[in-house]
Amino acid sequence: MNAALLFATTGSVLETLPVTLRDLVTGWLPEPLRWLVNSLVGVGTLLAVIGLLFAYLTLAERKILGRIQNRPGPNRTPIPFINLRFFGLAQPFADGVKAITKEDVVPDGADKVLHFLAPVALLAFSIMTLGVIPYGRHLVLLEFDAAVLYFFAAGAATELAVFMAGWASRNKYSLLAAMRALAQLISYELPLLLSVVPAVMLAGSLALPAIVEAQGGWSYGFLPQWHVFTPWGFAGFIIFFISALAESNRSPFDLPEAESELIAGHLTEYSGFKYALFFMAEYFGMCALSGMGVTLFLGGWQAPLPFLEFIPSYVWFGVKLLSLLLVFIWIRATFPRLRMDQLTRFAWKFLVPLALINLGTAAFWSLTAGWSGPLQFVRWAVALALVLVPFTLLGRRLSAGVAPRTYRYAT
Amino acid sequence: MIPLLLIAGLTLATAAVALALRNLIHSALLLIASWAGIAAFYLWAGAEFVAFAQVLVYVGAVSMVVLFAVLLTRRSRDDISVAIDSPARGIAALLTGGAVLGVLFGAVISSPLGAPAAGARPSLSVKELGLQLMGPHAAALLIVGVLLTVALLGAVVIAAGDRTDAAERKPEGNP
Amino acid sequence: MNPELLTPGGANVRAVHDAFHGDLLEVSMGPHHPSTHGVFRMIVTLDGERIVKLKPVFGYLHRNHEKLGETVSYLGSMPYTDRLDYLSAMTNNWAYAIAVEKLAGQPVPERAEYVRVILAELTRLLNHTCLAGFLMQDCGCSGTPLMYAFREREKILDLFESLSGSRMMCNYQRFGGCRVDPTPAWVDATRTLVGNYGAFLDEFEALLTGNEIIMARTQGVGVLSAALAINAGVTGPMLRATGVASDLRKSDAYGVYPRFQFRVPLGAHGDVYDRYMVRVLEMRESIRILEQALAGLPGGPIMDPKAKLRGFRPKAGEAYGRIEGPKGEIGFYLVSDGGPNPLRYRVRPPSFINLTVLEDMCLGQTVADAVIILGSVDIVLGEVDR
Amino acid sequence: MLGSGLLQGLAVTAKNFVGSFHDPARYTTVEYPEVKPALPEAYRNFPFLVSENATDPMGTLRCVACQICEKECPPQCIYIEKSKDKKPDAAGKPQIYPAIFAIDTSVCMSCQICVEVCPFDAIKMDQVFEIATTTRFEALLLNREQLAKPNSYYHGIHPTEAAEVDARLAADRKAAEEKAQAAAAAKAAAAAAAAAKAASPAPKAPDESRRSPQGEGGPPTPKPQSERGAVS
Amino acid sequence: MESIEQIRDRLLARFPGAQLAVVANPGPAAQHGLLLDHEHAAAIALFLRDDPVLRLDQCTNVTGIDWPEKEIVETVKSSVPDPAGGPAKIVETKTKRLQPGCLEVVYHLYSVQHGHGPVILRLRTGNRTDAVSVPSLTPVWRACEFQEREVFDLFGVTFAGHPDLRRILMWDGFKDFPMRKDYVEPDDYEWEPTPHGAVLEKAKVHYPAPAPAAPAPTAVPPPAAG
Repeated sequence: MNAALLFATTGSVLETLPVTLRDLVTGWLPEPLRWLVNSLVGVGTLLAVIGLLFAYLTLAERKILGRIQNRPGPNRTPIPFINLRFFGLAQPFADGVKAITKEDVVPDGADKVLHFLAPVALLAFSIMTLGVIPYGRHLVLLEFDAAVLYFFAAGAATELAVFMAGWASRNKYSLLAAMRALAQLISYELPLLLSVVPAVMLAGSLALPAIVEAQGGWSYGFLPQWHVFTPWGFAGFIIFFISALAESNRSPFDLPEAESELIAGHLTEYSGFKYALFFMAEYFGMCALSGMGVTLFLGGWQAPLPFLEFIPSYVWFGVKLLSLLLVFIWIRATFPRLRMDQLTRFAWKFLVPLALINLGTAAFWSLTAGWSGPLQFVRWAVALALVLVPFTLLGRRLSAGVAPRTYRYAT
Repeated sequence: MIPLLLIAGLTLATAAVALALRNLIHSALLLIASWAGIAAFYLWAGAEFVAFAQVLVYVGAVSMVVLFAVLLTRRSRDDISVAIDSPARGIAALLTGGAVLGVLFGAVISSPLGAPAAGARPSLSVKELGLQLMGPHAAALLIVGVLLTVALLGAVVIAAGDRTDAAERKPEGNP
Repeated sequence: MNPELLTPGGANVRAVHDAFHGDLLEVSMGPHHPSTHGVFRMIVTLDGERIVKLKPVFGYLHRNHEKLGETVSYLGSMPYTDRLDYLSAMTNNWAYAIAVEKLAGQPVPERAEYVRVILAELTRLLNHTCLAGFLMQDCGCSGTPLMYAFREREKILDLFESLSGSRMMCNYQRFGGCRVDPTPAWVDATRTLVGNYGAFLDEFEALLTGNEIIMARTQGVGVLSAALAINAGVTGPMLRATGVASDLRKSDAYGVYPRFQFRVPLGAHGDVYDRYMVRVLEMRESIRILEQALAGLPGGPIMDPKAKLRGFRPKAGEAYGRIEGPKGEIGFYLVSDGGPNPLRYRVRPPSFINLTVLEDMCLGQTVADAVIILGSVDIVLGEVDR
Repeated sequence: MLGSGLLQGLAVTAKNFVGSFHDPARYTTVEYPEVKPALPEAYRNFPFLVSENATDPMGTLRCVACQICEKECPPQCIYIEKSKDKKPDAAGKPQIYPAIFAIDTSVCMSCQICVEVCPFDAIKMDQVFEIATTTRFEALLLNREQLAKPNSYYHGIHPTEAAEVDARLAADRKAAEEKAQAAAAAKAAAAAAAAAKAASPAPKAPDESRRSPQGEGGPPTPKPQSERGAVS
Repeated sequence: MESIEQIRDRLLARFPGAQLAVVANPGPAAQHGLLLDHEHAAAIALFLRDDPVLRLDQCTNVTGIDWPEKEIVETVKSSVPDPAGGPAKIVETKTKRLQPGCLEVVYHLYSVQHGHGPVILRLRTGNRTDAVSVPSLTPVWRACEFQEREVFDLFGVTFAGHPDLRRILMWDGFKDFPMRKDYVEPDDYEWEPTPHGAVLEKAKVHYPAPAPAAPAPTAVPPPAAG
């Protein structure tokens, strides 16, 4: 008995620790001022945590990429004054100093205002998207009723910033690359939104904390009721993940910055801190999208097993977020790049139809929620069929002329 | 009250400057800023869903259409005639502008706004909004849906038009 | 023979011009472009994404290797041949040695012939592994296949270093044999390397060959027809990828190749994927040759005792000697007037001549494809510009 | 099924990622400044002149300034000036030595042809690869003093090769001595015969003397091949 | 594969007007060449490529060779009867003959289909100064396109009928032909610490007076940039 009690007590103390800390700090303030300071503290900690995550994400990316390629990755940067060198943990700060001190070259033909505004706007919009994700049971900065719509509204505005960057550099390559980036972002926004709709439909609300609540509980005692463990949820998660890869210009879709073709895409004319801002915005976007993926499909801050409830919810959210980010890096290390026309064809002819069909599957799933006993298997079978059959058909049509070949030999 | 004036002032300012600028891209971007101003209005009024929808639709997508249109149709800088070439045209412009202003002003005055409702704003959650849309306003929603699909299909057909000559543009398979 | 094929760019250049409309964008890729394998430049004319015209520009690494050959003795040219195709020094040395031996009628002992075959096949493994790495790097993999390829390449270079003294600039072959006799320890090290090279190839193919993105990016891209390939003097894996069974190890049967059983893989479509696959299958055949050669390595002298090192003056005459290098037929045409220096010292560079059809393969493709097609031709600028 | 190739690829990279922590074959980086790479014995970088012992390098240089390496060197980076006087070499015979022996290491491509063509094993390939310098000409031009290294150093870097060279030199020296003794014995026999003949009338003395000095001259020093290997 | 003589006879039969000559190769490689005249070169090449027996469909190598004027001294031994009835005296008369130089283009042809070769074609220009044109074989084998441009670039042989005759290795503004025997390279001498051999003369030109004939290896850097 006391074990459960122990779980409950320690769990709850840790659980509400951040909130109690904050109230401790701002408790003595008058009412309106406390609201302001509370939100400022919230924003401050969020930026600090996500900033550190960005810093060590760049290091993690280079070290994991290195380890996959049988080399150590950066391990030479010493901690400044005590020049103790272990695993290159000071590397992000060295990169930061380098980015700040590097000369910021602005081409004279460039449109100064837009050239400066582009990275700032991009970073502003991607930080805005972070505000609405529920990091823990009590850790939600903005409680909007239409939080999902807010998230994608801020996300959609990043295209504007990419266009500004491409246009303001007045360079043939960056304009061409900006056009490509826009085409890619727009064509992958549709499957991204469509893959989110089933999760909202099943959870019955656009508010993210409500969606996480809907994924609580465990069926048969151990299987968590996350959306990803349902046929439509798994398909939706895969489509969401692939579109998130494309939205944040990551590996198989990093066409705009394809070094082998258009040098550095719309970033060609940026250097110094503005270049670092672009990277920061890309990583923030990546964190935001994977945070959204975790919230919608992987059960947000829900614990995977009942007896693990005592570990605080924000830890679970952190673990899931990090594992998703590692998959981002893992994919970057393995896959080559798609060509421009293949990329858009993949979006319009494969992801969008699958996402639409997935809507149907989710509708069927929610209507048949009442079935029980043997009907459960029928329900699962039909749902699985609704997911797999279109996948194989569309997959076969997509890779029509492409297949491994056998070769003949001349003796 | 002050935030209302502030947002109104900003939106009008950006829209006015957008008209005055010679650089098309700058004016397009300022136009987009004014749309964001309108979204700020909705937010101030407490209608979050509409505000986010406005940002998503206008600042996200329509802005792209405007910018692409500006880019693709730009022939050369000097063909935008700015000066009024004849006095008659100038007077005609003033007249139409005045008429439109009058109509707008009349509508604003006659609308039963009354004193700003100091009472509780109607707490409108997304769920009720959905029910309303699917309930009494379902017909309007479906009509708009059909309209959009027709527009989309039209765009595809026109784009397909380009694709046919692109097909024959592709060389007959190099040897 | 369709005469249209023969004019450079052929009919399809004109057809492409007429149908296209809109203003063309001329892009100069190189010589400092990150994906042109060295100082090579292509002036590409684009209509939107499609390539309308592609003119290669050479000469950025031109050192007039052949004039140098005329001012230095026959032996003095040997270290310079390492610097032609600096990825495969051993086969360059062998091609030069075979040409001079044909010029002077110099016999070569058994053991030297076997060692030469072993080193040539090791070079083929090394070159094709590097090519696969570079090609995937052009496709966009961020360095992973390239690093695996270079990890294996280093093992082979260590063998070359412990034999000839230098990883890439081996200067190992002499007229009438080889400079250093491989020790039994070296032969064992080679045997272990060849033993587990197959495992590396399996892992490499598991990563790349079935990968849908690579198949989508390379299949049907940069198609080259057999007739145009033969007529344009294309040799090596690029020619075999179009289905033409032409391998000098079989047709010329030089050295001791007739004693080994090995097959010659042939492609069917002549596109970038076939060129990649033909090279991978060739690596597996090279492993078979290496196993047989290591097993049958005879004793005896490594160098013909009567071979003269200095004061080597072949009688007046000329000779054209060629071998199947990793990139194609590498040959040396030597004209001697009896003096210590050759009157004319000509290198037949395979990657330079394989570039003749680069424009034909790239027409109608996109810029991203042009990068991959150039990568699949496998050029090394030291040999292209000489 | 679409995507199976991609998953296979992911499996390979995962295997390499995990492998790089425990399998040495999948972690090949040598962290250079701290860990020096193990050089194979045959490794060659720039040449150096072999001197018999470390105490008096200039005195016991094996090089006899025959300038064969200068002619045969493809990039012509060796510069030799003969000495006017002679000094005794290891076998005690007076030999010319190089007054100036400079190698321009900015031109040398370490192809070791000079080692191959040197009939006296006087020049061998070194294994020092950390040779960065601050100036373009002076520091890269190694003169005689900088090039000379003792035979013991040579045994250090190329043990088997050095052993063969020493064995061959020792054999040559022994053969030279035997020939010298044979020549001395022949000379002694000839002198005895001459003495015997002196007792009787000595008409034939002059032609014998002409032949004998050649004999006395000891083993003919290997004439530097005159033909120019490399017509410049 | 037929010997070079058989090929020549078949060609003479096929093209009666052509002047063909077998150029013997004294070396042990015994790869003899066939000298073609300019008028029939293209036709003969097309025939060699399309003839079912030979089928030389791959031109692997195109090389230029520069034969400068050579003074040939022929010593003719003739026996002159001694007017005084004594034994006939052998008299060596040396006749100096100036063999005119020419630029020669050598084509190595192989057959991929039959696997045999090489058949070597040789085309010679009139002389080394003005008549330096040779018919181009690019219309017959596309392989010659780049290689003929290289021979034009390095030797100065203009190929009549070549679709795109430009310099390929040197930059377009380059005037001379580097591979000719009488080519004088530009005087871009860069100071060398140990000039000897050919470089020594250049060093003397650039550092005439103060520096000693061969600056001592440990000499101080040059007074003025060379």
